[in-house]
Amino acid sequence: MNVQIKAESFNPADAITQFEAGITGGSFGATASFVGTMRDFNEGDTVCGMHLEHYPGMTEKQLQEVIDDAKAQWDIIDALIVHRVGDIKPGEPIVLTAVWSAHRAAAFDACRFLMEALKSRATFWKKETLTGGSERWVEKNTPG
Amino acid sequence: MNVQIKAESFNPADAITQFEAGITGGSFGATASFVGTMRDFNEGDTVCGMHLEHYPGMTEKQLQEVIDDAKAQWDIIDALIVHRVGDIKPGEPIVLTAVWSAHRAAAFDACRFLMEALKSRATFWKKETLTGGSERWVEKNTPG
Amino acid sequence: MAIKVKFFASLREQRKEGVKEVDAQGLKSVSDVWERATDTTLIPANVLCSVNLEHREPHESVKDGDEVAFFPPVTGG
Amino acid sequence: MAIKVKFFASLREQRKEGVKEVDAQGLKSVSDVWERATDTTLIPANVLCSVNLEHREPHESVKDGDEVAFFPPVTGG
Repeated sequence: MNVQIKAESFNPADAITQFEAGITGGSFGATASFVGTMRDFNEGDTVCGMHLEHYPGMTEKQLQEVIDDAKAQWDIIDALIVHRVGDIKPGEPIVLTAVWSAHRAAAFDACRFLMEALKSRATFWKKETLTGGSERWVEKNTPG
Repeated sequence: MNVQIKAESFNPADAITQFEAGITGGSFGATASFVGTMRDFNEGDTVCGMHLEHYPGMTEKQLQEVIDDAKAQWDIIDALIVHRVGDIKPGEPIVLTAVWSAHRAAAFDACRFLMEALKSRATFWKKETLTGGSERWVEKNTPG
Repeated sequence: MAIKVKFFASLREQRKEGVKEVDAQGLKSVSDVWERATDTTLIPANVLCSVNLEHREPHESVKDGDEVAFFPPVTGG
Repeated sequence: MAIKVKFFASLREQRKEGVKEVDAQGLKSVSDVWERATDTTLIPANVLCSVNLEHREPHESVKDGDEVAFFPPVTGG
């Protein structure tokens, strides 16, 4: 599956290894990947936890469209997006994007495109829990 | 170790996992990585194997300089370069570059910089074995 | 003759409701759905809309059986 | 009084030698080392040079005890 929504913590290295097992060895020369991990600080505050909400059905469809757009724009062999939902702790991975291609430029470009496109387009919403237990919805994404 | 030269096949996912274990969890929000894998074709020919030669001492020093340059240029937390030498088969990883940072732009930029810089600067030389057993030194690197 | 309405994230919390159905009778646009579902007239500027899992603007049309959703700016990744 | 000379990759194969020592007496530049080590006068345009693990140009100086290397364009990554 090119798009995977995970309700439990996932291991990006395992996700890449498993997905790559389905791609013909020797066909790709380049793999670019990106992992977004939950930090323990944001906008000057210590963050203890996060809840990630999504729109089941719509979110998966949008992520598949983002991958289709990347395939239309660059000469890539395959691509993977994994995204967490639910309760997340600092240090846990939130998102993984990975691209396999023959040459490195396409992999680098498309992997970055996947991240920027999913951040701006896909229906995910983050709520942070601060020290003391107060909660706040994240109002806008960090710039690239 | 920020720079690792491997005489035997390595697993990029394991190398990232092991290196990341030494970085404080929650401090980084972004990890960008790139893996160069040996393909089974190059310049129109089927390639059965490759030998990678390096200049022990000089190569490691150059790769460390490349990492130091990345650290001077971008706000990154840590970086890793792993590079194979010796006899390599199609489908085996040749090189891994990975960068950890607070925000994604620095990770993407620095990871790509590591790859481009090591390809142009570090003393590695590739010799390909073609079908039939004939060998040829690779004369120049593929463009980015 | 119904339209399913969904609210997400802070909007869901503020409204204390995530899913509801409204009578489709007389509803022509996304705006009309918002008015019937919330008893308020204007969709706030920072509220995004979708119809059947596709982003849509407030003036765009709806029909019986559609799923219409309202949500704040996205913050994934 | 010696300079260690190394050849790599295709250059090593062509010359059928990887490492040798040359008498440092009278050698002032990387070019001088090439001449003594190879019995040829000009460093080919596509041959790169290093002195003590740092890239150097043919006109740059050498001294007793240095390690001087000659190699083709790099093709790693």
